[in-house]
Amino acid sequence: MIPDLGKYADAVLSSYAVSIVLLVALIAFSVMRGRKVRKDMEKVEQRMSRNG
Amino acid sequence: MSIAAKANALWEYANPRKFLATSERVLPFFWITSLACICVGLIWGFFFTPDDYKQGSTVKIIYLHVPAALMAINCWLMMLATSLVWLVRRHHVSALAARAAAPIGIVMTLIALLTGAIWGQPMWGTWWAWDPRLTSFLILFLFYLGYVALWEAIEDPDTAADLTSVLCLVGSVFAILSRYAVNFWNQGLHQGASVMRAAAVTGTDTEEKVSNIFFYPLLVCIIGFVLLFIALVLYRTGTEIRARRIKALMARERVSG
Amino acid sequence: MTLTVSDLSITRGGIPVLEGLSFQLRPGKALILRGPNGIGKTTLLRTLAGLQPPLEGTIEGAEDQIAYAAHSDGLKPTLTVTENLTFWASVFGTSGIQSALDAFDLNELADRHAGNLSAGQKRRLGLARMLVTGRPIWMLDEPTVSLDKNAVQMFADAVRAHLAQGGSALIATHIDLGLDGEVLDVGPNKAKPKPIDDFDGGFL
Amino acid sequence: MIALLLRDLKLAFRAGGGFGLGLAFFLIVTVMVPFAVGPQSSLLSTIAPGVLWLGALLACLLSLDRLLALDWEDGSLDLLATAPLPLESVVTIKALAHWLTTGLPLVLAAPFLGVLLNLPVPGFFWLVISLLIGTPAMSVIGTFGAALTVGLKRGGLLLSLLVLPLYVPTLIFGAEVARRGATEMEVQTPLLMLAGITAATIALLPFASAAVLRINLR
Repeated sequence: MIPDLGKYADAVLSSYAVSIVLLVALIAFSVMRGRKVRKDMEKVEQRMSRNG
Repeated sequence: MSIAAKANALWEYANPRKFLATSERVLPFFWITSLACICVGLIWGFFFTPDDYKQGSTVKIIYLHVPAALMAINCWLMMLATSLVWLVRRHHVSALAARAAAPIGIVMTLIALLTGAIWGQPMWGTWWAWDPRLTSFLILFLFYLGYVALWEAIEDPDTAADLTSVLCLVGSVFAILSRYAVNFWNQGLHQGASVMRAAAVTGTDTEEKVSNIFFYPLLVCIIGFVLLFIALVLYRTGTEIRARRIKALMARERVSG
Repeated sequence: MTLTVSDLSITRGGIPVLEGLSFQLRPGKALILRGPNGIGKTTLLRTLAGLQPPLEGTIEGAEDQIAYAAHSDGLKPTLTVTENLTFWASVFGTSGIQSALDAFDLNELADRHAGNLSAGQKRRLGLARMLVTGRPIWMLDEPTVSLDKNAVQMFADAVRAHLAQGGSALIATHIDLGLDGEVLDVGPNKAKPKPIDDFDGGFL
Repeated sequence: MIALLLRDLKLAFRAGGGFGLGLAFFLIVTVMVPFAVGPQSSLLSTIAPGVLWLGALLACLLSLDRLLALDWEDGSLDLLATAPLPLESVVTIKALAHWLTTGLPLVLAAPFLGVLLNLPVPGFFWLVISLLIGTPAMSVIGTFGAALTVGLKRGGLLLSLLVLPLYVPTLIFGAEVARRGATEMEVQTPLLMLAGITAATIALLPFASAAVLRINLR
């Protein structure tokens, strides 16, 4: 499955792991904050329209 | 449509409501194509390219390192452009886009630095060398940190947008100065940015080329990173717009209540 | 020089606070701003002084006419009374601080450090600072805070003297100073929020 | 304009003005270095130009948060901003006063501290020259940073974070001049670059500082 990376396997695999973890973390963080802010905005908007 | 009319139509997206509606529509496309490109590019590069005769299998790191480095710089350029638009035309979406982009730039810079260090260990025999290119990225990283910290520190959103925009302009000039200073200070180990050079693409430059076999998957990865960057900026700008709206609504509630 | 404000709207932190404000301030008159805390009196003074741009409306006759004093008095405690005044006089390109020293009865204190003055004396020095700028329109933000009854009286006298010489003053304060002029209650000019489904309005 | 300069100098020299603090910091940092790296004189003389440059830079940084904050707190800046004096001149004068009270004393003290660190004899001249040319840029850049953070309550740390990356080119070229001078190498190129950066920042950065200050005064 994994191609023979020779003596540099550690370097290659760890750089892929680090990069993918960072990218996934960035996306996950963005989406989580996005969802939360979207929900908060709807809440505030509803409260505002109820109170005039 | 004439060019002027097209340009006018472009400014329409500075309307937050229109921006949100449009970005909502196009975002799925960007998410899917970007992830597809990155997956294809990385799998192609990882599984189906040979090892370099000099660098061995570490050559596979360029599929992450080069796109991340490109985006790290282009992200700053985008922030510079949107900061200018904010200072000149006062479109809030523009300032918020710059704010949304900065953390992406931080992550891209970090990926470029980390993969560079991991690659440098077997190649140069050291994790870190004060090579001009590496040093410049480290300085760029510091600029990003300062920029984000300034956004976080200021409460009034318009003041924050103004001050960070000026900082982005001044910072750009000093970043370029630092690049020259660092080049002068240490001539460096890093190979030139050979990827985008025409000679590398046509394969005539045998000295420092990234040959075609590595170039095509790399190109796919770069396209994927660009698309991912666009998707993230659109999505995060939307988040910033909503956060800004919450702030405005709350402030208004306080004033009227 | 008459200060004319017409249909002025101002913002604080991006939120409109006062709207449709119109008034005139003639030489020799005082205008007292009154209104609850947080209504935007300070913002109004800063806008008139040119420190921040108005949202809408026009301000005429303000250019280079205004001396603005915020809550704090802008004095350096390690400089003497004379040094403090001489500095502001030369920044504003006026000559002679003697008349200011005379007007506010500061001659005896001239060589004292500003840090050693009592609160009332400091306030007088702060007003003397307004005088040496040579600007006719004084804008004072809560000038009587931390003053006792006597000092308030002295302050009112000082402003009255300024008005008598053809100057004018715009004062945000809660207490009655017995000055010749009008009272502007800024409460009714409070901005009404725009309808909340107006998305862009929320951004202004 | 001269009045503002004289007032700032007076304020700095009177009690509590903070004059000499930067100088004392410079001295202490320099004295601490041998404790950290060891007393070998050959090592010390190699790193002396860089250490002295870094010490001067940090001493400069230390006094930046007082540069505009005091005038901001007591409302002097409000009145200055409405004065006939353009704000660009105000920030330039402020930077000049900072340089005269912090930068210049550092330049004059550097040779004495160079003795402590075994700086090679030919290095003294170029150390003083490079600091003399480089410190004005540090004051001007620092004024920009101070103007950016003037309204903030916890501005001190942020100020360092913002200003230090902007100091990089000056530090690189300045320390390079001092280092090359110490080893009797050609210094012309970095010296010209250093002078160029200083000239350009003095000419252009006050406009940015004034713009930023205006935004903060709003």
